[in-house]
Amino acid sequence: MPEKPDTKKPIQILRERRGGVPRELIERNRQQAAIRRKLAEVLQSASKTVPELAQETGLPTHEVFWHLMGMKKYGKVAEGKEREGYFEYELIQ
Amino acid sequence: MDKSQAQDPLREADNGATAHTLRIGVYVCHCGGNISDVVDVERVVQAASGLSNGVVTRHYPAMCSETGQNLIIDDISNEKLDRVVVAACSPSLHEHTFRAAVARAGKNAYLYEHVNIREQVSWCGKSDPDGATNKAIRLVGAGVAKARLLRPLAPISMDAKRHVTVVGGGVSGLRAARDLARIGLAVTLIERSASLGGHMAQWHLVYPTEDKARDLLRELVDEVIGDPNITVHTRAEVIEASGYVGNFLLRVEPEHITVETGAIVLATGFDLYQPQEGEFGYGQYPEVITLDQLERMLDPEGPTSGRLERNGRAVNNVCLIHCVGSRQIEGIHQPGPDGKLNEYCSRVCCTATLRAAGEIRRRFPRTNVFELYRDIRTYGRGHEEYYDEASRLGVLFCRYEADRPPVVSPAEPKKGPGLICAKHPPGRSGKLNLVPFSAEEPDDSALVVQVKDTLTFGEELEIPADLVVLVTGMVPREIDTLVDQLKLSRSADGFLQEVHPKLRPVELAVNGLFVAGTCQAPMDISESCAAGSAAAAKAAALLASGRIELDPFLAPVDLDVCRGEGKCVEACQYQKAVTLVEVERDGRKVRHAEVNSALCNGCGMCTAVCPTGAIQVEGWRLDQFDAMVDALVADYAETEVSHA
Amino acid sequence: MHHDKIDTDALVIGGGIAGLQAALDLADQGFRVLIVEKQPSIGGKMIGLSKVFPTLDCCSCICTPRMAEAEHHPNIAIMTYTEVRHVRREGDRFIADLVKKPRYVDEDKCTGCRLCEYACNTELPHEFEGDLGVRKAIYVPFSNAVPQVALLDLENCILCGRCEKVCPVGAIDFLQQPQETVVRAGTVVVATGYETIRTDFKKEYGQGRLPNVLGALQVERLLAPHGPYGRVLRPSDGKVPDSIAYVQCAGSRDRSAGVSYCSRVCCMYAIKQAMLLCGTLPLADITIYYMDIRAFGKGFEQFYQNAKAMGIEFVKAKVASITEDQQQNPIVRIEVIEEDGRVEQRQHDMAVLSLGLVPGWDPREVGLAAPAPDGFIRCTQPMIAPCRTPDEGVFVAGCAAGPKDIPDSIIEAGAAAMEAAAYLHEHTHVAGKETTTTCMK
Amino acid sequence: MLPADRAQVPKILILATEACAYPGADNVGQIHAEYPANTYVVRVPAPVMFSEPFYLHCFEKGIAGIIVMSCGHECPYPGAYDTLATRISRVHELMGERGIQTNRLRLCAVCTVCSKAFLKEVHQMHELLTSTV
Amino acid sequence: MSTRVHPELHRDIARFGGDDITKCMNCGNCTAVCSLAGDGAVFPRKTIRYMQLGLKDKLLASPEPWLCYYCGECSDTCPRDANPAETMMAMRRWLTAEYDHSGRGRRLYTSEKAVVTTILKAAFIPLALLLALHAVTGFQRIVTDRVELNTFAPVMWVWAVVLLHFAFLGYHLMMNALHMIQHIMKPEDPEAKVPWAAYLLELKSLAIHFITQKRWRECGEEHDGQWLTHLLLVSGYVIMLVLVVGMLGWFQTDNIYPVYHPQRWLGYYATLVLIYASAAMLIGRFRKRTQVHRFSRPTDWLFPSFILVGAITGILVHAFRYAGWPWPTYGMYLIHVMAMVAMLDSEVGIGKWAHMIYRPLAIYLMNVKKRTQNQAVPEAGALPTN
Repeated sequence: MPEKPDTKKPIQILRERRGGVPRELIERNRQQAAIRRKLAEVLQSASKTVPELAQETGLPTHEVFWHLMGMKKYGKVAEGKEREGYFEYELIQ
Repeated sequence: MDKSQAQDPLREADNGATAHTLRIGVYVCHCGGNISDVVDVERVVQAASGLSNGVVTRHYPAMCSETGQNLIIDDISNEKLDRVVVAACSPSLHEHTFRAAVARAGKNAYLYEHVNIREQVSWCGKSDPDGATNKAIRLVGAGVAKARLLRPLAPISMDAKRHVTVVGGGVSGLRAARDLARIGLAVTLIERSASLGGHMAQWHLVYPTEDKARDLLRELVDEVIGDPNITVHTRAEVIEASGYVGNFLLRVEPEHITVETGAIVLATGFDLYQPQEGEFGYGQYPEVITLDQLERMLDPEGPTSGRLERNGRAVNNVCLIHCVGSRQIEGIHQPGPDGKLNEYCSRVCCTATLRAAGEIRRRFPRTNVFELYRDIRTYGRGHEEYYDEASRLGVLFCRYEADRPPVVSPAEPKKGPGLICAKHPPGRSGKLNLVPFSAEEPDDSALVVQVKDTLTFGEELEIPADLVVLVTGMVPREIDTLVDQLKLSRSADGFLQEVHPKLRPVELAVNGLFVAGTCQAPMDISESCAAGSAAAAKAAALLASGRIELDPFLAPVDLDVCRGEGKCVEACQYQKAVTLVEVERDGRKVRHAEVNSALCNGCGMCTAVCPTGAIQVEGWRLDQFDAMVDALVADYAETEVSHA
Repeated sequence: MHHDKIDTDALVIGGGIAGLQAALDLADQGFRVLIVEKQPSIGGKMIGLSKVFPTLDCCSCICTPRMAEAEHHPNIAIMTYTEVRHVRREGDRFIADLVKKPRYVDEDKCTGCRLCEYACNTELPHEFEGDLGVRKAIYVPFSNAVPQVALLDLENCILCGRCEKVCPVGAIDFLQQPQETVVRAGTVVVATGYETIRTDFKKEYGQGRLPNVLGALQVERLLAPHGPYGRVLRPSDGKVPDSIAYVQCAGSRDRSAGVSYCSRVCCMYAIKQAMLLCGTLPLADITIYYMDIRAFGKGFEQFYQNAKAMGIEFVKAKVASITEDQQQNPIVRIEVIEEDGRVEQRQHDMAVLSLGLVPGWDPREVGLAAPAPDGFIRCTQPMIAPCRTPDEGVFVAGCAAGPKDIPDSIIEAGAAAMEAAAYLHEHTHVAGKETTTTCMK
Repeated sequence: MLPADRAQVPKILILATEACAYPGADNVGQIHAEYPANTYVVRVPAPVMFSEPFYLHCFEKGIAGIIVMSCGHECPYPGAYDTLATRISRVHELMGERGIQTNRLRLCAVCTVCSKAFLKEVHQMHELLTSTV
Repeated sequence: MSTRVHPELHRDIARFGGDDITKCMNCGNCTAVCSLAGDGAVFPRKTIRYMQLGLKDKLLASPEPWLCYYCGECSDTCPRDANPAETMMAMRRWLTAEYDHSGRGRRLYTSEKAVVTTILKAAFIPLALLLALHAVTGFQRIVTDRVELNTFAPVMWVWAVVLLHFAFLGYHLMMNALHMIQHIMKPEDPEAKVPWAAYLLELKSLAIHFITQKRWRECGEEHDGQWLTHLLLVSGYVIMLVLVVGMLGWFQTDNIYPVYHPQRWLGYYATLVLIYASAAMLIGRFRKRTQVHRFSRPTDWLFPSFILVGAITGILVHAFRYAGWPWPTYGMYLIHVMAMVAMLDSEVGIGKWAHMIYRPLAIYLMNVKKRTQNQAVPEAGALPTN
C-alpha cells in the first residue's frame, strides 16, 4: 500500500527531491570510516606519529594527518609528546 | 525574575544575604590560550570554589564570546547569582562587555567585578606558571572579596549640550565640523592661524587624484563657512577648559569668548620635521631644501612661478633623500632638541615624494631625479601607480641602509670622465623623447651625494645634485595648553593616544573628547577626512539624544555618618563639587557635606581626609580595598601550587 | 515561498568588522540598521585571525565584543547566510531584494550544542580553517560564531538522519526553503570586504599544489587558539616546522599576476605571524622575503624593528619560484640583492604566501555602479569624502574600497556611518533620535 | 611548601592609577616582559583616596612592600599628586615610628607606556624585600 | 672610492632597444627566475642596474649579456611588466657596437638608413667586380648556349675575392673579439694577473661551447626546440661556409657531381636546414607568440631574410643549371652572390657571426676568470641548496 505523501518524513521527501543520495558521497563516507577505523586500530597498540602511521597503514602522510586532526577535534584521539619534530597521537579510550 | 527588581536598579537585590552568603559566580577565561597556556585555570577555579561564596565557578576558552556571555546570563537566572566575577583580560577591554551581559540578565551592571589575569598575570609570568597560577588565585580571591561588598549603582544621566567644538581648521577639522553640522548639531570651529585649511593650503597637487589642493580645500571651506550651524573662529585658541562630557566649558582667546559644548573633536594637525643643522647638509648648503619647499617651487603660484631653479640656475640633478626625521633608530640617529627619536614612519612622504619626482621628470625631462630610500611605502589605493610612473619616467632609485645614510658634500670643481660613445651621430629618437647623448657632460653640480646602494651590490655611488631635497616627515604639533587643560594622553611617539587602536580609534581617554587626523598619527588627506568623519560619528552618537549616561563612580555622602566637619570641602579641588549644607534632620538642624555629581570627578581626595568614612567613591570604597588586601594575604594552602 | 518585508533606515551589506562598526555607529545615533551577511556568521575575515598587529591583542577579544554588541543592539537587526540579489532606488528609498539561504536548521530552535555535529559521520575540509581542519556535513561554523547556530551542508550530506535523531530541540528542518525578503532602506553601506588571491595564481609558486606552501590566512588559523591542529604543524605530515619562509607580495605589486597594487596589510601580518611563530616555536628560523617593508601605520615601524631584534630574518628579494624536494620541503629561489646578487635556493619546512587582497564582490551583480579598474568599489571623492560612491546614498567602508588594515577599516566605517547619517538627515528627514527597535526574525 | 614558607614570599601591593599606571602595567604584559609573580596590581582611580592608616594596615596584614604608581604630574585630578606626595611622606614618618623600613613604601609615576619604569620599580622592590626578609 | 652615476647613458642604450629599463624596481625576480643565472654570473638585473646607473665601464666588462639566450622567462614573470630579456638583447647589440671601434655596428643598429646603404654598397661590389672583369675581357668569355657558370664568374677569381673578403671580415671580427676580451678581462685589481695557462686550459670548453652552444639547453626543456633550430641553422651555415669559403674551387663547378657525392648531399642538407630554420624564425617574428620574438628590430629580420634569400636563390641557380638555362642561371647566381656579400658585410659587424663568437668567448672568459680565482667550475644552473 503506497504511503501518503503527507505522512512521509521530511528526510524522505528531501531524498526523493534529490533523486537519491549520490553514490560517490556514500562511497566517500565509507572510505573515510575505513581510514578512521584503520588509524584507530594501529593506535590501539601504541601511540604513533604521522610518518609511523603512514608507514603502517600505507596511506599518504597528509591524508593520515588530516583524518587524525578530525579525530582529535571530535575527541577520538589526543596529542602525546613530541618526538623528533613529530607529535605522537594516542587513542582516547 | 522579579520585574520590579529589575526596574529599580538601586534596590538591594541580595534578599537579606550577608556578604558571606551572597551567591557569587566566578568565571575564569582561557583567552584562547593566552591565559591558560600559563595559568592553570582549573586550579584557579578550584580555589575560587573553595571560597565561601563560590557558588558557580567555571572556566571557559573565551568568556567574551557570545557563548561565554550566555553562560553568565544563564547562571544568573538558574543559579540566582548575586554577584559575578570574571577573571580574563584587562578590564579596559572587557569590563564593559561583562557589565552589559550582567545587565542583560536583569542584574545591576555594577554587581560585577573584573579580574585581570592576562596582561598582569599570564603575559608577564610565562616562565613561572606556578607563580602565575598562585597570583591568579589571589587576584581572583581579591575580586571575590570586593564583589561581596559591591553595591548596585545607577548610571548618572544628565543633559548634554547638542554642540560640538572642533579644535583645528585643517582638512580633518573641516570635515568633522561639516559632517556634524549636516546632521543638525551646532559646531564651533576654532583655528589657531588666520585662515582655514592647515597644511593643505600650502600644497600644490595632491596624490592620488592630482587635484589641486587649494581647489579641494576651497570646496570644503566654502561649505563650512556657508553652513549656518557652524561658527568659525580663526586666530583663536582654547586657553582654558573645564567641565565634563556633555558640558564642557572652553575659554577661547583672544576673543574672550566662552564656548559651552557637549563634545570636543581635536584636529590640531602636525608640524613638519625640521632637519637639524648639518643634517644632510641642511642649513650648510643653500641647495639643500625640504620636500615642502620643493612643492612650493613646483607650484606655478609659488615663489619661483613653478620654475625649477636654485640660485638663478636651472636644476639638472635633483636628489631626494627619504625618511629624514622618520624611522629613526636608537644608536644610529641623533635625537632631536627634545631628546626624542621619531621612530615611526610618517606614512605620507613616500607617495608625496614620488608624485613630485614624477612631476619633475614630466615637466623638466632634462632634469635627472634620484631618490634615495629605505623602503618605498606606497601602500594606498593609487599609490603604487606613482612608484610605477616615477620609475617609468626615469627617476633613479637607490636604497640605503639606516646605518649608512647618504652623505651630502660640495662637488669638487672638475670635469667628469665623459663618455666615449658621443662621437656617433644620434639616431632616431624612440618613445622616450631622447635628447642627444653628450660626452662633454659638465660636472658642475653644486653638490654630490654619496650613497652605499644596496641595489647595486653595495657599491658606493656618487650622485650629482643641484638640489638635495630632504623628505621630512610629520612630528607632533606643540599643543601643550590643550594637553594640560583637557588632560590628553600622548603615545610614546608624542602624538595623541587614542583609547584603543581598534576598539575605539577616534576616542580619547577623557570622555567626550575625540581625535581626528594627524594629531593622532601621520596620515594623508583622504585618511584625515575619514578620521574627521569617524570622530564626528562618535560625537554625533554621544550627543544624539541630548542626554548622556555616566559611570556612577562618584563620591556620595553617607548622611548617617557625616558629622559635617567640612574636611572634605577643604580637600576637594573641584569648585563646588562638595559643599556643606544645613538641613533639618529629626527636627534638628545639622550640617553635612553634599556632592554635586556633575562636578565630582571621583578622585577621592575627600575620602582620605574624612574622619568618619562618610564620603566614599562608589565602586572604589575603602572597605572594598581593605577586603581585597585581606584576600591577597589570605591563606590558600590547599590550592596554591608549591614551587618546585 | 515565504516573503518578508523590512523597513529600515540603513542597510549594511557585509557583517565583517567594517560593516559591524558602521552599523554600530549608525545605531548609536538612533538609526535602525539591518546588517546582511552572506556567511553563516558575522565577523567577516577578522574573526578568523589569531592576533592583531601591532598590539598583539587577541583578535577575537576585539572582534567578538563588536559582534555581541551588534547582536544585542536594540537598533540593529542581523540576517546571516543571506545574499543581496538586487538593490534599486525608488524615490528617496532603496529597495533591496534579499534571499536567505536555507541552513536546514531552525535558527530559533538551535542552541548550538553541536550534538548533531558530533553525530554526523561525513568529514569535510573546513572552509573556516582554510580547508586545513575537519568539519562535518552539519556543523556550527566556528566556536565564536554569531549566531551560534548549526548549518547543514546539503551538497555533501548523505541524508542519514543521525543529526535529526540526536537534536534535543528538533531544530533540523530538512525542508527549509530559500526565503526572500524585500528591504526598504534610506541608505546603503557597502562593506563587502575582500578575498585573498587564490594560491594557484602563479605557476612559479606551485599553483597551489605544494602541500607545505600555505596562504597567510591559513597560518592565521594555525596560530589561532582553536586552530585546526591546535598548534603550528605543517599539513603534509604534521611535522613541527623548524624553518618557515614568508613570501611577500604574493599576488600584490605583480603585474604578471594581474595585481599591480599593494595589498597594504601583508607586510604587517607577516611580521606579526613571524613574531607569534617565534613565540610558539622558539627554535624555528623565520625568514621574510620582501620587496619593501611597508610598516606605515601607528606603531608599525616600531613593531617591525622589534621583529628584527627578535631575530626574524628579513631578506630583500622577490621570490621567483617555489619548488619542493622529496620530503615536500618548499624551496624558494631568490636573488640575494643586498649582498652580491647571487642566486640562492633555500629550503624551508614550510612557506607562507603573503597573499594579496582582491575584491570580494562585484557591485554590478546587484545593480550598483561598476567598480574602479582595480575591481574595488569606486570612490567618487577619494580626497575629501572618501566613502562616497557613484551611487548617491550608497557609501562604502573597509576593504570593499581597497585593501586596508583593521584600524583604517574601523575609522572608515565610522566615516561611512557619518556620511550615511548625514545623507539620511538631508534626504529622508528621519528624526532618528528616538531609539526604536526593529522587530524581525 | 608549607604555609610558613609561603609567608616568606614577600607580597608587593601595587596601587596603580586607572588612567596611567594600570594601563602601564597592562602594557608591560602586552610586550610580554616578565616580573616576579608576587606582585598584585590593584586598580584605583587615584591613590590620594587612601588615608595614612590604610598603608599601615596593609603592612600589618602582611603586605611586604607597597608601590604607589601614580600618574605623576600628568594626574587627571588637579592637586591630587601633590596631596598624595605629602601624604606618602607622612606615612613614611609613621612607618619610621613603627620600625618599618621606609623604603618598603614607594611613590612613583608610571605612565601608560612606562614599561621600563614599571619593571624597574618592581624589580627594585622585589630585591629589597627578598634580601631583607 | 665611489662610482659616479651617469643616468644619461640609458638614453643611448635605449637606441638599441633597451628602452624599458626604467620600469625596473630592482626586485630581483628576473635574476632569480633565470635558470642560467648563478654561479658567479648573475643577470639580467645586474646588467639592468648598471644600465640604469649608466655604469659604462661595468657594462663593458660584463660577460653576462652573452650568457642570456632569451628564453623570456624573466619577461613573462616581471612584476612590472618590463622586458628584461629584450633588454639583454639590446645590451648585446650595444656591446656589439661598443666592441666595434669602426663605428659600423653602431651605425647599423641605430640607423635604418645605414643598414640600407651598407647592404646596397656591399651588394654593388660583386656586381662591379664582375662587370669590371667582363669589361676587361670584352664580354667574350661568357658561354651562352649552355650553362657554364665559370665562364660567367670564373671560380678562381671569385674564390680569391671571397677569401679576401673573409680575411677582411675575419680581421674585423678578431679585433672586436679582442676588444671584448680587453674589456672583460680588465682586472678590477691592477695587480691581479690572469695566468696564460688559464687561457690555454679553457680552450677546450671554448671549442665545445662554440660548436654546440650547449648552455642554451639549460634554459629549460621548453626551449630545447629553439636551441635545436639554432643548432641546425648553425650546422647548415657552417657547412655552407666551409663549402663556399674553404672549397669554392670544388663547389662552384660546372661538372655536376653524382647524387651520392658528399658535396651534393651536404649542400642539400645545408640548404634545407637553412630554409627551415630561417623560415621558422621569420614566422616566429611575424607571429610574436614567444617572448624572444615579441620585440623584433629591423636588424633582427635581416639575418633570417638573407639566409632565406640565399638559400632560395642558391636552389634556383642549381635548378636553372639543371634546366640548362644559361642566362637565368647567371643572373640568379649574381643575385645570390650579391645577397650573400651584403649579408656577410652587414651581419659580421652586428649580428649573428658576432654572437657566435661572443657567446662562447664570454663563457670561456668567465671560466678563465674562475680558474684564476682557483675555483672549481661547476655546471651553471646547478645551484647548491642550503
